[in-house]
Amino acid sequence: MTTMTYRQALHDTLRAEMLRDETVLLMGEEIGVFEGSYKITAGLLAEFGEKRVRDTPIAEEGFTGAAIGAAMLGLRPVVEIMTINFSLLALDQIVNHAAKIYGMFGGQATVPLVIRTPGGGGQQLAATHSQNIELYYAFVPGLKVVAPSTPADAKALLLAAIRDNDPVLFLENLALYNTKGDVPDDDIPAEIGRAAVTRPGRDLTLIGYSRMAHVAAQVADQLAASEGLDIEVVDLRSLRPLDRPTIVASVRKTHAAVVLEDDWLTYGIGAEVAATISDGAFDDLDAPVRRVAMAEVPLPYSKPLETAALPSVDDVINAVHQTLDAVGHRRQKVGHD
Amino acid sequence: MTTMTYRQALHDTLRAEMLRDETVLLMGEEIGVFEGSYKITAGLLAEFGEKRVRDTPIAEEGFTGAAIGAAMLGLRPVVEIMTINFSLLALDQIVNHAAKIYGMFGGQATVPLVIRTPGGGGQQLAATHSQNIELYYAFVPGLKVVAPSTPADAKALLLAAIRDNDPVLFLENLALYNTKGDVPDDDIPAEIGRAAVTRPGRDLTLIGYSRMAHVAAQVADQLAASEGLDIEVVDLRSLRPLDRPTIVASVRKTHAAVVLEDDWLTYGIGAEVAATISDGAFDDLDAPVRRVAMAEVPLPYSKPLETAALPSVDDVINAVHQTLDAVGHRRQKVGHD
Amino acid sequence: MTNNTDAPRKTARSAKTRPRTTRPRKVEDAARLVDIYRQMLLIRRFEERAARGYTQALIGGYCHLNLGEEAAVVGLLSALAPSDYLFTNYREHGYAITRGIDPKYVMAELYGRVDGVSKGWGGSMHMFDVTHRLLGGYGIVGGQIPLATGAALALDYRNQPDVVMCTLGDGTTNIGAFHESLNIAALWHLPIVYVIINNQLGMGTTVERSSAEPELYKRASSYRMESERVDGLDPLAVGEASARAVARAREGHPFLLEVVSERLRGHSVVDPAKYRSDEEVAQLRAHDPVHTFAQQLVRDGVMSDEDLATMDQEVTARVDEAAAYAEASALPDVSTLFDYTYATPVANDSRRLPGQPLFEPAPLPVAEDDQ
Amino acid sequence: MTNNTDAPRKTARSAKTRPRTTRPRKVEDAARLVDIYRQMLLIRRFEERAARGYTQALIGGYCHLNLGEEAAVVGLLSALAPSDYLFTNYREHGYAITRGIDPKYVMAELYGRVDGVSKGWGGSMHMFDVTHRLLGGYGIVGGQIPLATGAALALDYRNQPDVVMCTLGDGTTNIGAFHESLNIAALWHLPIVYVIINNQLGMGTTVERSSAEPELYKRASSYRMESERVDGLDPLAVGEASARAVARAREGHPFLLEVVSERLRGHSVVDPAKYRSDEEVAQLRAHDPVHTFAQQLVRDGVMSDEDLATMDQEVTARVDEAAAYAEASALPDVSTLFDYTYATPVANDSRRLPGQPLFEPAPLPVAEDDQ
Ligand SMILES: Cc1ncc(C[n+]2csc(CCOP(=O)(O)OP(=O)(O)O)c2C)c(N)n1
Ligand SMILES: Cc1ncc(C[n+]2csc(CCOP(=O)(O)OP(=O)(O)O)c2C)c(N)n1
Ligand SMILES: [Mg+2]
Ligand SMILES: [Mg+2]
Repeated sequence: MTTMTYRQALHDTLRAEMLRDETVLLMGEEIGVFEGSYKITAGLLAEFGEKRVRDTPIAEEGFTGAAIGAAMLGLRPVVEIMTINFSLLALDQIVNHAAKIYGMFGGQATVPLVIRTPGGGGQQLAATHSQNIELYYAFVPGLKVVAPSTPADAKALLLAAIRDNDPVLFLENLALYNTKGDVPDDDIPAEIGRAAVTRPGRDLTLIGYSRMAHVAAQVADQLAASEGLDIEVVDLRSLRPLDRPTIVASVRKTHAAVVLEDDWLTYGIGAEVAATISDGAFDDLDAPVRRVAMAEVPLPYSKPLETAALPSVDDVINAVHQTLDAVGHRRQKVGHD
Repeated sequence: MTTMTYRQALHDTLRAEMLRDETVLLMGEEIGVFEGSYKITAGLLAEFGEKRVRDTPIAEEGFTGAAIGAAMLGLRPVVEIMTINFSLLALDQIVNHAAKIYGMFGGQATVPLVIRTPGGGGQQLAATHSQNIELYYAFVPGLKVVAPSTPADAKALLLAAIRDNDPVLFLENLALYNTKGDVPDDDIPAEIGRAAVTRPGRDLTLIGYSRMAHVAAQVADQLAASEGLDIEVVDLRSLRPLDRPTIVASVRKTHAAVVLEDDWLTYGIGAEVAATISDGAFDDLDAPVRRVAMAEVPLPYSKPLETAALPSVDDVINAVHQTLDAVGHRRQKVGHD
Repeated sequence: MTNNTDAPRKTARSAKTRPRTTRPRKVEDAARLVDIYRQMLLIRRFEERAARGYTQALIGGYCHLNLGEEAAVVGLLSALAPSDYLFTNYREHGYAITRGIDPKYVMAELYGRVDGVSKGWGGSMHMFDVTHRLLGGYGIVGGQIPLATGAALALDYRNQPDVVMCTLGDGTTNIGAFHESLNIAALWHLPIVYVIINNQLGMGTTVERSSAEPELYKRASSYRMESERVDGLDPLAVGEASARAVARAREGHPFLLEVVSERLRGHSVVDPAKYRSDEEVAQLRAHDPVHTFAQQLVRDGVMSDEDLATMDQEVTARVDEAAAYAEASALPDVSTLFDYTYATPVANDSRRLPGQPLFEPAPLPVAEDDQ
Repeated sequence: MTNNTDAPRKTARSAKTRPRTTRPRKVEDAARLVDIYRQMLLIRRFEERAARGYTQALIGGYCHLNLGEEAAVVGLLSALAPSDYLFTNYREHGYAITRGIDPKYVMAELYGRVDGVSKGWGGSMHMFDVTHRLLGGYGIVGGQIPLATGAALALDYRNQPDVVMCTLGDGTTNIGAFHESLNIAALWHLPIVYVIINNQLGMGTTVERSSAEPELYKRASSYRMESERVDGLDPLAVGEASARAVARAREGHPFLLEVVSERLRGHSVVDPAKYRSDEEVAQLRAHDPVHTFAQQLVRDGVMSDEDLATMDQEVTARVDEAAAYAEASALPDVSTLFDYTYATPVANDSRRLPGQPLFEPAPLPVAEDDQ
């Protein structure tokens, strides 16, 4: 076990996988000489050379597509798209090609590709550089989408993604790169498609992923300390497949849920989570599932507006309180529990 | 009132708007000499000339972006993207530019643009040509998304879209082009952001849009005739904004809902509709909201596989029955109603 | 430092500027010529049969034919070794059979049967055969170009001696992926030949109305890439140009080859091509590459009229056989619908048909009056 | 028909091939020269001040400076009429102030204040001013190119005499939107000048490592478009080239102008640019366009050292004023968050803050024991 940042965990895992398997290569803008916009690939060009660490032209569609083609011939490219916003330019290659090639040709070719890309608002990057559009990938059969929230998961899920034979969108987050945590020294990949109950509890379930799983844990700790609340936290970890059983089992136990997400509310990732709970825990749910998400605007640059538009710890605490109030009233009425 | 096809309604409305307003121009691949892949623009090049009916190179990003730029200077381009699948290539221009320009620059420029594009599976076009990805647009603040299911709505919503000062994604459907209906002879645009209760009922609410609103109406008629069921049908018509009040009011009355959609279930449009109902009609809902959607696979070419993957009338009838069963049992138990 | 192009804006229709192969040709091996003709004829008869199958509703979806491009297809593929890779687009039946895939598997794919090259999952636009190194068949215009470029990258990465050939249409040269990919290939010296099949039309849009530089091979200069234009109605000329291009690619010099060809019918089988004048259609017929090559073989004494007729019978029989095979092949079973979503099985993957509920209905609450 | 390019693969660094303006120049009006220098110096001091503001956390987000590109900016814009349109990218403070927008509004935008050109919604990357016909400021590489092309289409559609200028970086020439847009502009004869600011680097990637044809102006030939390369350190040369290009565009001939320039610092203010050698940095300093032009003015007797110092004081004061103005300007009120989602108000638009529920909590069911 070593304590390190999320960034370091990513870096070290990339390096270890490159050492382990020489079909693993890195491609992306500015990942070599510049060492990556967020320095995840620092030092790797020097260590592995231009063949395995490829600075690409600014051509998201071209180089992502090239990585898909290389994967079809058995390489295991790990592509960095500088931020998820720019991935829109490669979407045709990812959705119409990477996600389709295995099925459309009747299983004759696989695409063992990883696309690493950070989402995240809150850095005053304004409307086009602050989006959380993981939905665009999570929606697509043929893709797998993972979203680690801790350094340990960053490692374990990256190992899993690289060794998987399907295209995996690996969602990082600008706000998590400097967060720290314990990382096992082993070499054990996580299982894609599994959420984790990262904190057991009985009063209410908080569900999040990526940065918002982090916030969920923070709120749960805080409310335990300040109010003695016993909140369960579910970290989705995998957005596609979505681990419905874990989500539903938690809410069947707690009878209440608040879903946290950094994307826009309407049609966001949380919509599916809320719909899933409302369906799978229908008879156990004691209050409507509350969603805390970004305000539905093109995110402004100016700090006060940006802050107001993004979900905060206070917003989550509020939602927890209101949900518990609603639960209390309904329990009184129907004598449930 | 004139009876005509959905195709004819679109064609006639485009023509009428071009006659009314000379800032309206059409752009897209093969819309001129070839008269449109689905012949919506037949005859318009001959009538209006190359200036106003522009055959573009195969360059979805380039010509869609050019239409956005032209709109910024006050033209009202109506772009045709041959099928919604190809719109992925223009997504950066639509999501990062059209949807952002008004907000990102503090309201200084508007983008009065319409993007017409058909979705739809069921034509054996295989995995890349059969997708329903309206979600990608419905998710984005700054865009408006409408999805008419009848010739009358095709006209009224197209009038609204062309006259609106924001970018509007206008979703058509391959399977609807030849359907017929009565179309008013007037010139009255629909109101974007409003769903319609197209059939009132008390037993259950069926909710759909585009082709599936059509299917919903069909099923409601059929079950009224065969079983005397009184089903309410809500046609969403507008996916962004989503008309939550109309949806919720309906389910508060009927206490049960089935949501129909032609896209993939997980994270699809129906997820938000189901989450909305489960939240807004929490105390009135007598059974989980059932969703009928496409199987989560890259759609195969071969007919039996394709048919199995797409939602059918029988699937909907089944879901209605099962939902009513569930309602019955719960009502018996809690003595609701 | 000025790059002035005051060329007249409307250039001649490229058909008229098709490079004519006038240089004297060394005496060809007759057997080879006959074989080339056989391959061209096989495409011709196969495509005609496919068109019929479509009319009979045995084939669905979109169906784009190689009619008029037979010389281009046969010439191009003659320069590839079996270990080389081919990426192409939705207009690819001819490539599939010329690459050596038995026509019966290609026809079975059109019919959506389990014995189809893509097991019925792909259809007309998505032929794929890993043994013949035909890596698709793609329906998104330009979608194959980045993929092919990446395949070439993999070959280079592994120091394999093989090359990639990637075909695309004239209209496709205007899409971003073309630009991004050619730049990458040239930067990284990838072993790839990009081939523009210039049939002079997108769907109904001419090259001149879609490409500001209608001499498409010249676009290579944006990447310091070598390029050439060749007469696509002459299979031998195409074969030679293809061989030159492939040789350069094998040395790590990507190449852009433009093959000026014709499209004898509509864009796809359902397009009546009303936008073409009678005169244009008559001209097309006069240039028909299959007929022209047959006449040449007769003139040069390589085949007699009788030989031609015999071969036509053989080829037609082969195509009929393919159709019979396809019709006899089974349609895929619905139980296989979820077989190809993921190559690595994964927890919580959805395998639900549209009618199935997300959750098995919970044991229904026991009714109160039952208690 | 062969287009052989056996040019050596590694070309000289384009810096070394920057076209030198050696032709004799007619005597310039001294006042104009002084004015050009003032504009260049204003960019210089403004950008230095912006860098400081960033360090002081008064400015957030990404912040890209025009340091080293002053001559290019001033030269380019000198050829535009006020009624012409300008589209640019995220590296655009200099363009905004040179276009005539008061620096205080540009600084206020950087500070995220209501008096900013974009009311604080855009920040450093998204300056927009409809009166000065600066139509953004875009952060997506290449995103501005289709938009600018469409603006030119609108001008042509309405027979307006104005032109569009669209600037982009060297690295941006490799993205699909560049290719698609230039082709469309050339096909449709649109009144637009595309300007490549070739500062020889993307972020840390050189032109040679990103563009297979590093003489970027040559890419115009793919579209039969006219093009030219000019020394971007010489404001007069740039001004003349820009005037030529704008004149052609006004006649309906789109133009590609490459301006070979320098980037004095890192890609953005937070980039220490460690990938540059000391030697390279020293060379950059020696070429500094602002110093060079000042020296030239002194040498030619247009300005004295004292004049230079006075002007520097004036300009610095103006920038200080801008910063003071920005700091005094109000931050936007949270109540305005939903003001700019839609231009045409629409039913059921979401105006919910993250903490607000989707539905006002229904009147809570009355508890049973209250009944
Ligand atoms: C991205 C995209 N846009 C549009 C289409 C529709 N489409 C299919 S083929 C075609 C014309 C292609 O012309 P060309 O490249 O000349 O190839 P050809 O069909 O002539 O062989 C178009 C526009 C598509 N499949 N993909
Ligand atoms: C589509 C997209 N990809 C990547 C980026 C990140 N990015 C911002 S600026 C830049 C380099 C651009 O280089 P160049 O075009 O030479 O312009 P310069 O910054 O040198 O002015 C990159 C890669 C982006 N903003 N958009
Ligand atoms: Mg063509
Ligand atoms: Mg640059």
